[in-house]
Amino acid sequence: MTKVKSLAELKAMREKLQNSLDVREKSEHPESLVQVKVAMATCGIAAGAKQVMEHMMEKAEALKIPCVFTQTGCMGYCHAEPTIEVRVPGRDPLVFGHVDNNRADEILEKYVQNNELVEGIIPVNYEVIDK
Amino acid sequence: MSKIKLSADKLNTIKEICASFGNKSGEVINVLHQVQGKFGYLPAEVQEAVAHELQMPVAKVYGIVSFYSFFTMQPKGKHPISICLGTACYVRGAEKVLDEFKRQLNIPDGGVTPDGKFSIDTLRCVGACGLAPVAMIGDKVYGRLTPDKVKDVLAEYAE
Amino acid sequence: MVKLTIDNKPVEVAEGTTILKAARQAGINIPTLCYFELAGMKFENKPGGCRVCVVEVEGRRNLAPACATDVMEGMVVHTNSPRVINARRTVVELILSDHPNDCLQCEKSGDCELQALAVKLGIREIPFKGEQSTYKTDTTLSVYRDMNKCVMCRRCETMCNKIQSAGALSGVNRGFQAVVSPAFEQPLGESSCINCGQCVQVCPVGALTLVDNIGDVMKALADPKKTVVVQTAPAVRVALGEEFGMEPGTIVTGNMAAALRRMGFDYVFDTDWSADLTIMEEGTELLHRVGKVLNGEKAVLPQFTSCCPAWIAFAEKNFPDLLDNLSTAKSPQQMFGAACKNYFAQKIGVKREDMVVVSVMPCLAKKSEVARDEFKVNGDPDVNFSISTRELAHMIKQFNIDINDLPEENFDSPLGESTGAAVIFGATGGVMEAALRTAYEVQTKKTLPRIDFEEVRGLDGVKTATIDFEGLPVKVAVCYGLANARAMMEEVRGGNPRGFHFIEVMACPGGCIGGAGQPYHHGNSDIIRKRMEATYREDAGKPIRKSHENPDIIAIYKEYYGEPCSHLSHEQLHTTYFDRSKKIEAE
Amino acid sequence: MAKYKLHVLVCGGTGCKSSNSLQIIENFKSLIAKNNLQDDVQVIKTGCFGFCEQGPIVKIMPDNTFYTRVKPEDVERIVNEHLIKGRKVPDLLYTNPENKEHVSDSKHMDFYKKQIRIALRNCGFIDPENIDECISRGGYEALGKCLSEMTPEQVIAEMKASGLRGRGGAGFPTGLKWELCAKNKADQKYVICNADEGDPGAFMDRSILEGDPNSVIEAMAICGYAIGATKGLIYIRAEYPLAIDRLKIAIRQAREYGLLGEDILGSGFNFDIELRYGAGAFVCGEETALIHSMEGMRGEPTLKPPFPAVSGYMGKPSNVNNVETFANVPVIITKGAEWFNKIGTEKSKGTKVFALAGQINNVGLIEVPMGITLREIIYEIGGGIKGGRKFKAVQTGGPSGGCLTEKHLDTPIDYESLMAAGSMMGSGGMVVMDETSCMVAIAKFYLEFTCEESCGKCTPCRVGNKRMCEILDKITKGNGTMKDLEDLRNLAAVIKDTALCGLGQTSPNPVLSTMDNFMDEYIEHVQDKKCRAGVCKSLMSYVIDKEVCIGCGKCAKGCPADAITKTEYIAPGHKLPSMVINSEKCIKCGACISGCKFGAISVK
Repeated sequence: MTKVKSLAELKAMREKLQNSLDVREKSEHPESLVQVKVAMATCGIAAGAKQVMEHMMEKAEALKIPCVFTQTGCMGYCHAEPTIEVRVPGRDPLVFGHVDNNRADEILEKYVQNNELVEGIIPVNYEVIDK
Repeated sequence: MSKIKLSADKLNTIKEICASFGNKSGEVINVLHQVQGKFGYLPAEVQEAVAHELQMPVAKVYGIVSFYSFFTMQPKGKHPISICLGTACYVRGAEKVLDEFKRQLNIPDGGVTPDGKFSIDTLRCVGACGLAPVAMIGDKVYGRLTPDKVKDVLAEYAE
Repeated sequence: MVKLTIDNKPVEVAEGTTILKAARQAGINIPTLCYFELAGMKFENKPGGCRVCVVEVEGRRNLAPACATDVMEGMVVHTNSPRVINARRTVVELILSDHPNDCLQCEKSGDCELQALAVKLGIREIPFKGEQSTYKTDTTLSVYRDMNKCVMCRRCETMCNKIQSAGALSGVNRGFQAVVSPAFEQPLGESSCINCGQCVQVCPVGALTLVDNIGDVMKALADPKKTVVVQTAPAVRVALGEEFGMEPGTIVTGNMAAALRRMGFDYVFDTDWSADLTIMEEGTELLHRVGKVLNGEKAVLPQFTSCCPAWIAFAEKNFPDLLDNLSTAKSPQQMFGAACKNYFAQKIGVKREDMVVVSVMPCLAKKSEVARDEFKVNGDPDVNFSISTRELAHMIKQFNIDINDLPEENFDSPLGESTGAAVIFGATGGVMEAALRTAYEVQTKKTLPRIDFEEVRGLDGVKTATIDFEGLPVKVAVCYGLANARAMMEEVRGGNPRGFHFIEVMACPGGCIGGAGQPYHHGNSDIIRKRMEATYREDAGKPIRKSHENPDIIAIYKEYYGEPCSHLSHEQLHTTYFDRSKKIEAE
Repeated sequence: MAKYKLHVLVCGGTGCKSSNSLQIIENFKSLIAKNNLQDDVQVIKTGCFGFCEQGPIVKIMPDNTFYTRVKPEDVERIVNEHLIKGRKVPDLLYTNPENKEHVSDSKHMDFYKKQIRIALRNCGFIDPENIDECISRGGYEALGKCLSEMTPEQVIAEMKASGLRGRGGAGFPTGLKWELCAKNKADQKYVICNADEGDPGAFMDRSILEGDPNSVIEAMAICGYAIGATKGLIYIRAEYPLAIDRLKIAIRQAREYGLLGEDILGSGFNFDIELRYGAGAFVCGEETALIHSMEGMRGEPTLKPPFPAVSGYMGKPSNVNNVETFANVPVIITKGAEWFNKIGTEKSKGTKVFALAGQINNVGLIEVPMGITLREIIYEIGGGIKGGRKFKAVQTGGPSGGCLTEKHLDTPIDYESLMAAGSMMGSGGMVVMDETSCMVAIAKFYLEFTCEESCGKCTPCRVGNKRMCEILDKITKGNGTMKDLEDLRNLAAVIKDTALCGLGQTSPNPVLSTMDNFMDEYIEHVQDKKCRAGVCKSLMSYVIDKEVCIGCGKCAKGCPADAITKTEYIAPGHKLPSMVINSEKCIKCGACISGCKFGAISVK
């Protein structure tokens, strides 16, 4: 290991390392972040949910949107997979269906950043996922 | 001239350990930790040898050994049983567990079974209070013990 | 200076003074138990453990130990408030609750600091009943231990380790089981103890006492077949009076001789006589060694004195490689025994086995010395029994003799005549000074220009000097306390860089006058100082002050030994030493 | 670097480790590899989560799933369901003891709700054996800030302003302690970390060292910078092998990064740390005793003054703080005294870690703000009394503390209020007792501890505590008198007033506080020869209800003392004669009661 020679170097090192703890750091206070739940049951994975989730994570990072991504079981919208639930602090959660990479970008850029409506919202028929 | 006899092996081990601490008398506690780690206990002749190497009175070495409960002059059993009598364990019935161990093995607290297999000691808090009452056999921790579990625990060590 | 109030008295003392000392300056004596100090002699035991000296300091949450709490500006101290008295009483009651109530039989009775405390506090019952310690008693030839009486003041431990560096005793175990003991709680005799007995001298209670040989002496006195000879050591005469209410430093040589005679000793002789003999032998030995070196031959230097048996035991146990540095001359006690049972017994026609030699010593180690095999002929010891100054006082009291009423009498002849040089053997530096007086004159064949060697006197633990032997600088050192001796030995082991020729070692603080067999000084170093002053006063008053001028010594060489370090004197007056160190051996 | 989507945190603290958590980790790793999830899921062995009662704990992030009492064989289900399919495994989730509901998100667990984690901020969150994880949480930045932006005086001023007080016992202000040591000029000074946690029932220091050793190391270096010391020593119990290991690893890694050693962070400041091992002596928690022990002597306390700040280890100025105190330091430096100052009460700032134990549902380690009430701790965080029994007392401060009762439940906890209530903060042991605990026996339990651990140096502790213990023993055996109670009080007062060190001065607290709060129980033992809790064996007798006993004889077979025999009486409706207990022979072990299926045996 190389020695850390100054506070600045230490801080730079932290920046670099921070990613690895990101997931944990964010889950400490998820209520203040954008929470994205991806349905990752068999049907979701089959429909490409995993790939969409990865894409969305990268996009969020690029847009510098502090997001926390969790995977969840089947939400019951198998017809619309991949489905994701997005909860922006201060707004009601929305569930989007048929999410592909493009729609994922849209959700982040339009809905999350600017609170514009995006296609594909599935009417919510429950209060909270995963209670 | 009075002679104290010790096996060449043991003497060498003691010399090595003392030397690794620079033969400094201020390091005696560290030395005793390591020596006990090797031999399991600290009989008189071992303390004599440590005192000799560190050039300090053997009375002072014994003063230290007899002060700290971690040090012992008695060899322990092959499977030393330590029952925690910390507060958390105590209020959750550790005494009854201790009594049961004593009854099963027919030895007192601090005793060793005649075959040298088990010995019983008590200690204060291993810091596993969530599992109270707790006993340790060797390095293994047994938690949430009750008197009726004792027999089964001992059975694990049947040969 | 710091101003404070103690029991409503304004007191002004130097900064860094303890409450205890400040109170003493104000005439208020706060009781203590564990605290012990030999002022000016670098011995202080201040563990703050007994808690007898607690006092109330206004504004402080709990009581403060006066022995270890420094005064502060504006402090308001109460040494006798109800809270303090209750605490002090309770603490003493607690100590007594684990202490045998056998004061009547206890050797310490009347001299016991705990007993005095109980009296002072008016303890009438002990409210706390419970477990009592049950230690086995243990004895060496000098020291008797009954740890059931131990109050954990740790004075003995401090003495044994810090002052004597004997390392025989340590605090062991903990809690209620805590006690001061040799390693593994083995008998003291199997430890590194050198029987100096200083632990006994400082013990406040009867936990450490001397081995009482009064009974042996009484039996010999009662036996008509025995010729009982007594010798009294130089330091005894300046301390014995204290046991009879005299001022410390009172010289009772004549009264003592009279008392011994009244008690039935057949011959009352003086160890001072053999001290002069010792100077002749030891001084000659030194001159031989120095002479050899001056001639380019090999000889072991420095030479160490060999009068002190605790020191000899210490050297044998700790420095087996340096035993050749010890003078081979026996101690005055043993020279006396040898001369008495050979020369004198023959002279008066008494068979050796019908003669009993008793020594009165300021020392407890002497009790062990008499039992050494080298000092026996066919099992018969040269000195049969050694009793201490305190035992002699007890005997005199048993005989119902008040030495204040006795006339001053002389010692018997021929082993009773002595010089001032022998008298000062009792004080640290005395042997050195006596040896220098003789060695100078023998070596230079000139009369000393001044007889007092002030540079080796006084109560310092270590003193060094260079004496000019007419162009030959003789380097000497004097020390007491075996920790000081240990440092000296290590220096010698390291090549004797300061080039000493002769080193005097005494185990006890201040030399034999502070011996373990002397009346208890209870930490008052003024007592030791006064004994020392008396010693030099006695010396100054003596008509002859150099050993080689003692007519009886001159006579015995002429008549019996020939000359110092002759063949016969080697046989009778010199000895050998043994490696008694502990060796760890691999099997 | 792989970007893990899921983090599986498995507790590797002593408690969970002893219930097989290492095997759990192994199973996770192999199953994750088997399912090809190694790029998505990271398994981390962390320090203690605090919720030891429910261990071994597995926490899955980011969804904060909290699995309790996980067994190695449960891992397969967690991997298949949760990691692969995203479905939580309900029966492994923490169950709320009141409404029996599974709580899927640890944020909703009462146990964690009221906690504020400063000292424990990294425990159960990072891998303590990987300094990178600590650094990514901002570790060593406080040290960097001190070295590059603050003077030692400013560091001390910040510490003083924070109001942090020693977490090991009496609560001496930490900043002031540093200042006293800084003022003394010497060629060498020492920073000493007291990790000789000895209170039976307290294990926060161990947990911090196991879960976040780097914070303590960083704090010691900060202290070294502030007081002018270049050497640090950690005095740690030899009975804490895991903490020792983790410390060694952390020290090694810190040295490799140059965060210990020479010229730290290019500042020219040198500091390094060595370990010293305790050997089982409670009194070594007292700082002078600790120092003597480190010097290779018997751990006997000596009088203060001189304070260690003037003459400590090897006669050099030394600053001794305990683990938890140090663990607070980096946060104070990073977030500022003002931030810290806002937490807590007027005189006691910040948080305190308590080891919650005894007859309480949620045994574990908690960190709460000063000023919280005992009621909140016991009933909200602790989940109430086990088995729904009645609360009787809570013992705080270990052998130096006292027993508090119902009437103290709503007192905000801080150093002063606990002292006023006859107890003390101590190192933070908190043992909850219900009506099955006898308060006289509890007082005796603590006194026995003190007697065993007394160094024996001073009379009040060596003999006084022994006598107190003997009087208590007499009372629990039914031989006590009213005079004994009087003697006990006087003795307790004198010991408090005269003992040499903190151990002795506080040793009567358990007796005094139980006498103050439960005098009726003492009097019952003395006058009625009765122990209402059924603990004091001598005051109990076991009896068989001859009408209920069916005469099966199981009790007689199980009786170790052969005290149970057949009578000639056959109760109506029974076929066999009933059994009877010979009270002379009975050793009151209780074996018969636990063996009787018919409830025929009772204690009177």
